[in-house]
Amino acid sequence: MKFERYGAGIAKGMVVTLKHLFRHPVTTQYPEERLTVSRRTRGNELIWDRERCTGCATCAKSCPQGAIRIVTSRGEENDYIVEEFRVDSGYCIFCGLCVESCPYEALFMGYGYERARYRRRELVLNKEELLTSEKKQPSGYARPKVEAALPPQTLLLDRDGVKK
Amino acid sequence: MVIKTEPFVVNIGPAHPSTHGVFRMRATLDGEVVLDIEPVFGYLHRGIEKLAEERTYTQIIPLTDRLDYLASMSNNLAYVLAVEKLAGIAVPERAEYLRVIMAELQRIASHLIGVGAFLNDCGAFMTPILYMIREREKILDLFEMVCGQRLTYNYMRIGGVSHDIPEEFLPALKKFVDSMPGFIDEYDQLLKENEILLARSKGVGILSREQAINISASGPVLRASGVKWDIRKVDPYSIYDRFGFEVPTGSAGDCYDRYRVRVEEMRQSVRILKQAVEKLPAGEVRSEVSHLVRPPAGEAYGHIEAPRGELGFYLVSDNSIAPYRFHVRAPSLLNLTALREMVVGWKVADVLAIFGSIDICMGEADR
Amino acid sequence: MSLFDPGLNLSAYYPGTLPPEWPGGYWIHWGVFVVIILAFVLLMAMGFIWLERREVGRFQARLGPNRVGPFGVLQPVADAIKVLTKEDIIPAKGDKLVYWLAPVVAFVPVLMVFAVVPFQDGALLADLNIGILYVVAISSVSVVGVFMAGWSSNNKYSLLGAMRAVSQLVSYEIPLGLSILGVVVLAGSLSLNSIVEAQHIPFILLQPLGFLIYMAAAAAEINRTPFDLLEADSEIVAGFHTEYSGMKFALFYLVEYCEVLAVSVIVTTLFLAGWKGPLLPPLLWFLIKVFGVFTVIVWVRATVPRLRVDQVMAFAWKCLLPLALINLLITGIQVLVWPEVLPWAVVFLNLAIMVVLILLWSKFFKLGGGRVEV
Amino acid sequence: MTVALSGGEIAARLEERFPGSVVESGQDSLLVKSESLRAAAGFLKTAPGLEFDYLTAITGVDYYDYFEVVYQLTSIRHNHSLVVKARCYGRDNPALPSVVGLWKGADFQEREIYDLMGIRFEGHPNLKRIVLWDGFTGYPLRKDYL
Amino acid sequence: MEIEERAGLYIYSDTQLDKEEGERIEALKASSQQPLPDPDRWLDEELRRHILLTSVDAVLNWARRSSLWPVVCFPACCAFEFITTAASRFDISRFGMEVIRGSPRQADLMITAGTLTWKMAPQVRRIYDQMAEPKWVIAMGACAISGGIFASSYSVVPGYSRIIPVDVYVPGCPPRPEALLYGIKLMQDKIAKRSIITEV
Repeated sequence: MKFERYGAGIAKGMVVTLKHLFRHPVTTQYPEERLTVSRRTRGNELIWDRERCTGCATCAKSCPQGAIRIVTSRGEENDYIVEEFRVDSGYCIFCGLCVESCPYEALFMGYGYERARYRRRELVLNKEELLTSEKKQPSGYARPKVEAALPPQTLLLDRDGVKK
Repeated sequence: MVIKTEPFVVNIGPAHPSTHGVFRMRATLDGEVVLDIEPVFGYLHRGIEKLAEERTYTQIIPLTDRLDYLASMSNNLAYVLAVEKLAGIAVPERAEYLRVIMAELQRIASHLIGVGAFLNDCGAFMTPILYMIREREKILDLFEMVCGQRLTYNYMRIGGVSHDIPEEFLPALKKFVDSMPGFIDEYDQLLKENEILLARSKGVGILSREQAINISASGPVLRASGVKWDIRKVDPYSIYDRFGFEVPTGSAGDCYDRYRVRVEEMRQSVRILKQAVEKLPAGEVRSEVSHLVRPPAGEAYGHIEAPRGELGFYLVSDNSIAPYRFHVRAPSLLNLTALREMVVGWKVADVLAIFGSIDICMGEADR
Repeated sequence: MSLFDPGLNLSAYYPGTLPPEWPGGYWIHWGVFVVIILAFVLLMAMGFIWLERREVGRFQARLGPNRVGPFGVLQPVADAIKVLTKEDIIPAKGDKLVYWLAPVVAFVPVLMVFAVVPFQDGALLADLNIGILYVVAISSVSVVGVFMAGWSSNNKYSLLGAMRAVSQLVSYEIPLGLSILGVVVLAGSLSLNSIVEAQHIPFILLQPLGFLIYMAAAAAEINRTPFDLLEADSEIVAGFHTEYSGMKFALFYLVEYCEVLAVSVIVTTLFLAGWKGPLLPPLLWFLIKVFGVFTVIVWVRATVPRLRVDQVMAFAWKCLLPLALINLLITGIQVLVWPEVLPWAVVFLNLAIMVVLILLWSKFFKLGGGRVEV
Repeated sequence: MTVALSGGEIAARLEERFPGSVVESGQDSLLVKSESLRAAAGFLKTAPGLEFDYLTAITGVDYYDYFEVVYQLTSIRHNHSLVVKARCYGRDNPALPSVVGLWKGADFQEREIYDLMGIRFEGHPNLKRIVLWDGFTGYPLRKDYL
Repeated sequence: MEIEERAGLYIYSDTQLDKEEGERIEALKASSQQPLPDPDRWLDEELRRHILLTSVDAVLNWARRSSLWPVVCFPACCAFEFITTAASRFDISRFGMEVIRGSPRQADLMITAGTLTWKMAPQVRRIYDQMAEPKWVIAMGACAISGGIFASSYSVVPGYSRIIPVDVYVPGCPPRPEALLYGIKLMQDKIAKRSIITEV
């Protein structure tokens, strides 16, 4: 070490940290304060529309890892009846390719992310668990109509000028 | 007087606070001095090259996300460029601009982590990396806005990008581009002239120009050694020939130069972003390409300047829906080739500083 | 007559040790102050842990612990209970006796330092007339504990940390002691209480260079950045206490903060006029100054990177030691030549000398090359 | 723009220097006989006008009948590139000469190909497994590995 | 000071070390073909626990859940989401968790952030074994739960539950910081229901 700058470099750095002491912290206190996630967020679940699904299994084909299991049987009007539709959310990587490829807009990415569980088997979502409910809302990923109805995302950029 | 000393072997890694993942070095030490070092890879070898051979071209995009997980957008871009080269697919103008915007944002995000982690390895108590992660968060916000994920984007598609940007994206991006140079100045003020950092990094871990070329180093590591070699300039891909930017180079090839080159590259990326925002045309973002691309039989090597260096994808097609061979030219792996020459004779603390200054990502090195 | 004769009225021998109105004899005084010191040290160490985590949080644009208790003040308590009830692991191939003794050997000397610290005028356990010598002597014993820990753990990282500890702490003892000597020369006494009383203006003004040297050397003694090589977590994981868990680790953790407390207290006493101050009660002044010094230490920690081991040693021997010697020389000359000169003139003179010396040393001082040919 | 040199022209120069070294040459690539790979690589690295000082990547491809190893060469001085290929036959013990002596960057890549595809590189100073562990059976990147 | 000849010193040969490592990996691979059961006994017995919960438990559990120190075990992508969680914007130091220990001896919680390969598995197992009781594991992300997109690979362990018992599963690839914080909250709830009487 040569004190080429006589310690001025260290002093400059100390000023920067001191400035931060008087700036507003950027922390979001999660359980109380929540960030609004992106309108296109790919939450940690899939949402399935029972009415729209025709059982064509395009989603299962487009999945890079085969995380969607779909079993159908022939119905009366020569259509498919979906008997089993299962997604293992502990295996799915939420890449969204299935949602993009669904020709009938019957599959959505979920909007929620608080899906931690104590047991491995609880992560496997069956037909009933994939439907929308109060806690499960679809996100606007690849679904512009849903996207338009969702609130805008909170950005850290907007907190830049905020003083303490 | 001759004191009998014995060297001893220390395993640094694979679970060590500053080996950036699961890299392992088997270091032979004489007290604090490093006598020999043997890098051990493979703790994150997930067989991506094999997995890709059984997936369709579109399904591989999520796999490329997880190669260099600090620069998923760059990986996506390199891969789709290679496939487009192989299949001869044209990309709409707007998509090209969006790709450049995403790649440059990703470069800033990745360098923020790279520089921050290097400063952390030099012993700064988390402060620089936390400041830098704060700015990285802003970039991740933008990515999340576009594609809904924060780390593994799966955004680029063969023949364009998956979605157009939402309307609030451009104002936010402009705001980011305007404020970012100020933050980069702040990082410089924090540690650029810090005597301790200078003592720790100047002249440490020198990689000479000849050595750097000989070991196939690329990216900031190559440029810090004084080689003006940036794929964006020497072999412009996408639409990089339309933007004006400088290629920062170092002179000594030491840790400090590598750190400075990264910081300067961030500034240049901001410059590219400014131009791209201004010129962004309207129009389609994705050309009509089937989900099941079947490129003609043949082979192609597509490469880009990723944040860590030249990222290349070598694809061999047999006219089926999945590649016959999928090879990644991983800059992280090749940049590590010179690690042994760079660290021998230095102290244990320098090993980690030098290693940090190479800025690798194990997901890419091991694949 | 022995020093520890219970019937002895100590105040007769050591005037100023006990306040005159103090009722009881030696043992009551002893017992009360032991309790006070234990409570003070433990409470302050916990307070420091909390304060450091909060302050570092704010320096890094975040909040820091705020969930347990108001503003998270109970965080150290929770940590303590948790750590104390954790499983205690002794490495199978370690030296069990030494491993077990090490935290105690490291902890006791730090606690003993506080015996001579005046919390306010005369309020101290023992006003040794060699007080500061005792502090310097006793505080360097804890390095033995550190080395015992590193050696007995049978872990290479621990051993590296212990090696660094010994070399670093032994080197920095010298500039540390020399920088204190300047103060002693000015005060004309080794007793901490008398040193405080001698400070009509704080000695930091008369001894700016000595203060800087002391802060640097003390930072190295207590393993604070930029000299925190012992437990450099980005290099040698957790240093000498890598293998420690449970209660023993808690002791080491406590030692770390007690040492910081000790240094803050000594800096306050030697350079910042201890308990002296206008308006507020002396004890409060003392605490305010101690916390102020600690905040500066945290501030430095939040900013600067870490030096390398050879640079740390070179800094001690090539920079701090000569500067400390010159400082001592100049102080001695000043005391000899102008014993009665106006203090303010000396303040500015010493500031000027400090600047000139640092500028000069910046020209001469060079660290050796880092690389060794192997 | 990096110029991709035509394989034919280089092949002619190589043939002139080392007769019989080139098996075939295409528009963008050049297939070298495995025995003369090292000599040809040395020539490409030093020949004036070529000076391929930068080895971008090495890839192994399994074509069932033979293994093809692809060398992507670049010259930083002249900013041009070339693809050189070499083949080795036999699935039990395929081998090629190593180019580590010329380009140190080949070190890890050759080890990787050795590890995952089972091609030995003769003359490599430290040819051992790099990403998989000792005791792993099979070569995962071969087409017959399941 | 001179360095003596290297021969005959206590340095193991690299080949020997590699061989032993390979043997350890194969042994672990052979012994962990089935996932370990989730430690969820307490969930079913929740009612009984509530009666047995003493005030000692309450204090202990309060301390343990308010200072969960994570250990460094960050193999891959999720590590950066964990680091982001620890960084300024989400700041796990609010829960007293910013003390990320490099030494497993002093840590309570393992957040398994990333893909686990068989080559890494013995090391992770070792880190887990070195942690002092009581200790917990959060499996973060798809790779940690089931191997995720790499589950079918030849070198990837399909889920950490093959080698260590996992307390909380956080899905996502990678989970958002908030999702991880939610998982940590579940972990704290679980700790709050421990009882020293029945736990032994």
